[in-house]
Amino acid sequence: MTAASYARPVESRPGDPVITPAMVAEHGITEFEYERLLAMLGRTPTFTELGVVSALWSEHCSYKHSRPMLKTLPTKAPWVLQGPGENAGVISVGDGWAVAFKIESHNHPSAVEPYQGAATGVGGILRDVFTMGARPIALLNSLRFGPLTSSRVRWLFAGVVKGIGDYGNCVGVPTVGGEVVFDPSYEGNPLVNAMCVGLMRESELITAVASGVGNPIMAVGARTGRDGIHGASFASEDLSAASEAKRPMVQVGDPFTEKLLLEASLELIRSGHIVAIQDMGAAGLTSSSAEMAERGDVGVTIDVTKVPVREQGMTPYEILLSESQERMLVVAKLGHEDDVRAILAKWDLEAAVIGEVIADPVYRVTEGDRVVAEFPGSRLVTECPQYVLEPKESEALKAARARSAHAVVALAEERDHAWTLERLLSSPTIASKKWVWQQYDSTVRTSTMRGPGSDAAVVKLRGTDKAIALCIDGNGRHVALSPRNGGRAAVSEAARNVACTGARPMAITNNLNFGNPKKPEVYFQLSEVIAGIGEACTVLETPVTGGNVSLYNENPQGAIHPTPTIGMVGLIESLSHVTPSGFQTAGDDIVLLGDCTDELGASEYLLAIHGLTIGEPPVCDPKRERALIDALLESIRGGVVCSAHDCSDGGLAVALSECAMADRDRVFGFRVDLSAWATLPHRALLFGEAHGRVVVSTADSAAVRQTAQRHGVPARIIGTVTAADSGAHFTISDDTFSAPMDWLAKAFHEAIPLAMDGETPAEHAVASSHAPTND
Amino acid sequence: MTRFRCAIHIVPRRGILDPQGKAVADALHSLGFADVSDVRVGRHVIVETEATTADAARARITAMCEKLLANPVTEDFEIASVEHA
Amino acid sequence: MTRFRCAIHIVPRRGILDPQGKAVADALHSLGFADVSDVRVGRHVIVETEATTADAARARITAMCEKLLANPVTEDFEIASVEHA
Amino acid sequence: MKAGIVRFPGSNCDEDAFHAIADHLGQDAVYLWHKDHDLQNVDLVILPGGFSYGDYLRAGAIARFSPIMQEVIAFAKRGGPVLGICNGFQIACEAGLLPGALLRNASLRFVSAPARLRVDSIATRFTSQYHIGQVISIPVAHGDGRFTADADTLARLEGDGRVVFRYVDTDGESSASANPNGSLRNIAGIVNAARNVLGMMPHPERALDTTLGSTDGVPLFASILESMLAEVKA
Ligand SMILES: Nc1ncnc2c1ncn2[C@@H]1O[C@H](COP(=O)(O)OP(=O)(O)O)[C@@H](O)[C@H]1O
Ligand SMILES: [Mg+2]
Repeated sequence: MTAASYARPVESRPGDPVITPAMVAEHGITEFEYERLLAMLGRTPTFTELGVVSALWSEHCSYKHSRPMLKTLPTKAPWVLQGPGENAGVISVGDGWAVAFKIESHNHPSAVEPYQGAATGVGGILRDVFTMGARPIALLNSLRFGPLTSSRVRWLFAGVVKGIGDYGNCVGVPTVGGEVVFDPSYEGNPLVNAMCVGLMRESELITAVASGVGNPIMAVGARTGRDGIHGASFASEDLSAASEAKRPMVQVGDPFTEKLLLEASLELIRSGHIVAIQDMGAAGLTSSSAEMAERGDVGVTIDVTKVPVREQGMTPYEILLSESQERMLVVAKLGHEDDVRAILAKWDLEAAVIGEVIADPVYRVTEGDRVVAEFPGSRLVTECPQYVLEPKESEALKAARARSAHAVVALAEERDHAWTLERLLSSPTIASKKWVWQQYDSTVRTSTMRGPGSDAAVVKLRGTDKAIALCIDGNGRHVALSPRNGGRAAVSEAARNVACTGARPMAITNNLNFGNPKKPEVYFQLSEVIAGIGEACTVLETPVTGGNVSLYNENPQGAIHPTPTIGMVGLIESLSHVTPSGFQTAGDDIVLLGDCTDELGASEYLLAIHGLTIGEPPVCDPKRERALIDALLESIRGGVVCSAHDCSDGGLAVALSECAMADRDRVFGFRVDLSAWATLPHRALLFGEAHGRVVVSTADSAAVRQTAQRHGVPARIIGTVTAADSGAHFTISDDTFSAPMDWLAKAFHEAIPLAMDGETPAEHAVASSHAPTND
Repeated sequence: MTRFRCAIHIVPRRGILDPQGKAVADALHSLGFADVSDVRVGRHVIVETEATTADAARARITAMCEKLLANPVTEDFEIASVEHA
Repeated sequence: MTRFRCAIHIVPRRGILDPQGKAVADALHSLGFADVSDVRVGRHVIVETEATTADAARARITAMCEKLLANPVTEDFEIASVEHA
Repeated sequence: MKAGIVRFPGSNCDEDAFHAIADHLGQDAVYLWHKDHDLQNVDLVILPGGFSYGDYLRAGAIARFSPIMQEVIAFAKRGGPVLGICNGFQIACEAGLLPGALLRNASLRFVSAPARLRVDSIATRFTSQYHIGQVISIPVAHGDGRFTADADTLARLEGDGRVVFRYVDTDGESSASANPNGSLRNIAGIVNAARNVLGMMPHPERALDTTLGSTDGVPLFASILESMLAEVKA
């Protein structure tokens, strides 16, 4: 077949539409890009070729606006086994064990069909991890929505949560953590980022690099249908009427088939019958085959008539661009095809030879004997233009940052700080997310030592005395008001969170959720954030092993806050180091590591109480964070830390309250004296979000303070843990206030259930009443 | 006003993956029902509502389907019957 | 052998709590469909199968329902239609 | 003792069950593949949690027809002990090994949380090591856990003391607020008339390790082992 199709010229198929400028534009290809395409081909592309290029040169697959900046990120460390460029990053955790992890976004699909959009997002990230040879052992997710006062937002929220839960629960991978933030900037563009973590023996690592001329290329798993055609380019456009029109192309997930594919893929990888495997994710067969060929610097030829399809009469264009879920592309060893088929058959799945690796450097697609697309080798991937634009900071955001937080006039009620504290605890962004994670199976696989609700999740590595700590963090509000600092802060907060559980931060994956990069203001945010992430990762020695970029998260009303989400993996050397975030024993001292400042800008306080996103965000200094983490870990390993919880949204007052009543079955009280900072504005002291702070409870405060001093970290005893009935008690010299714990706990634990009460549980049926068009 | 019992069929749109239908078809085959060529699983919704006439009831039901009962992204609906309850 | 398209209704047995029906009824009320008095949600299954006659097809479908499609403890089924496909 | 853990394609608590038997109980454990007919002379069969065949139609509806289940059903009829956990409970009901059915949670939401249970029968080979009325904490994680049966069946279950576990509140009362899924009579677990098949929605295999929280599942596995040893002696 190959030999035959060699000589043949590329033909367009009977019935293919003729290429017009309008059609080129409709495929999201600019005139400049089209010129490059013509130059590369030396002729007009066929309709099929146009489709292929539109997918591969889409933002999602080509990273054309971000790749140059991403290249600046630190990616190396002795423990990094696989950095960016593969389906997932991989680090060594010792004893021959390795951890694979990756984050991926499904923002645009979830905005249109929250249940299926979120579900298929989880499916995609699971495949990215098990195609590396790792068994998925944990899932996390990072979500952003508008305010819950909107019925459409409640529908999106309920649907996304159910979609994530139903998929992960069925596959049997525990969802152990994540974050949910509610902010007006996400009203039209919810964010759904999913992270998966897998475990493997170092020796089992496999990559998606095609090799071995003559080796067969096989399509494995579910059949190909007309799902999500152009999903990739869809994810690269502003959400608009245009994408509304693409709704029928939404993909439907099948978690049961995913579970079969997971078991079959791991068995395949261990069997030695294959040389490479990759999931058919965004842009399906096209991107998986082209990327594999490019990585291996070989040619491939694929015959679309050999691809198992779900529907009759599918065109090459459709087969190449279909985003049907639960499919894999495999390069098998020549002669091992039947062994591959046998393994798939054991799991009731199909495998079909659809092409082969060839010597001449071309990417060729045939329909039987007709050549319908042919590109000069890896240039199909490499020729995609990379754009470097002129960054320019938004004047509006500059002005917002310039406004003084201290000039904001306090409400009358605020004279009682307890009122403010209660309001903050019931703000959905701060309030308990139990309503969410009760729908996630977090304990399957019996390895979850700390699940949702902890600063970071802790999953033990069976057969060792070790555990890994996992979290996702990213504060878009801080980033919007100061992008570079915000990039540093996102990484630092993630590192702080894993350290609070007793883990050494090891490496990150990241998801960059931004607006339209062609706008200089957005491009500025992107470049600054990436620089900030790089700075923090260098100082904290947590290299970037991978990630994902989601751009064009905007609608006619405007763009989202620039939102990098950082997925952090930390290593706990001994199970005895695992540390809870909540108070453990009445009578323990409460020590604050780090210092309080008058930084109130960009705080949740300003948003929740005054509806403002203004001011200079707290400055994040990675060197100080590094010292804090080192001091904290030394104390934890010394066995003198009973609990550790970092200060973030809502500041010190909220952090203390969470330590006391985050576990509603085990509520404590506390009595603190903050007079040492009496000169600071009390709002800033109580609710400011200064970085580099951790609330520790301990029976040996002397040891904790000595260790901190040795690392040059401020450490002060601020009070004691008490019994629940004595309530929360604050003293700032002559300014004192207190609150009953059950009142604070009610605010914290019931805010989201109340907001969602009466919301019809998201069957996919109960959908369209809230669809954008009807809003 | 009279009361009508209305039956609605909501089925996955052609071309959209129907994992439930696929699972049932596979099961029927393994149970020996080899003649089964295709299965699709949707929802059968029975709504009892007051209306002045059958046509009025039908119109209301159509509105309910468009606003709530059927997912316009993935499903088609059909009003199977409108009868006096 | 000819091909038949058969439609089956599987509904929760009366007296058994139907939370889905209740949720949909509540949602309809909150959307202003005040006239709705009752909602039941069941499954609508479409099976395409080969058979010699319509009666033969009907017999096969009944067997499928009894064996697999409906749960005798909690559900009732009804063959709504058997048509040439 | 040798325990067989049935492995359906969509089982996902099979490894946890294996781990419970092999590592916590120190007994032999083998997997029983759903396409096989060989029970490998096991003394105990565990139907683990998961989504057997996707469970899109009805939890357990398809699993009951698998080759291995024909052997498990025969094994149970011979009096062999069978423990059905979560999806295993659903399958046991569909297969007619236990009465009733497990329907969609009344909340229509999946529920994953530690559940407080009261042990209402210790006259079973699975619960002899608890004491009657003991309140224990064991995780639940399911979307279809609402136990339902007709009035006669319920009366029989209660009358014969076959309701083994019930969802209860902090005072040990089977209140509505303590019921995570809307099960009739707050029923969390039952045995068959011959008392050799136990079905329960909570996951005892997830409650065996202090570092993971509760160890209240330990007596259940200890009871099984004890009853085996007793049989061997007799
Ligand atoms: N923000 C980022 N930082 C570092 N690497 C990234 C980032 N975004 C994407 N990458 C890398 O680019 C490669 C392609 O991205 P990926 O999301 O895997 O494509 P796809 O969505 O097709 O799976 C991956 O190796 C990924 O790790
Ligand atoms: Mg990928």
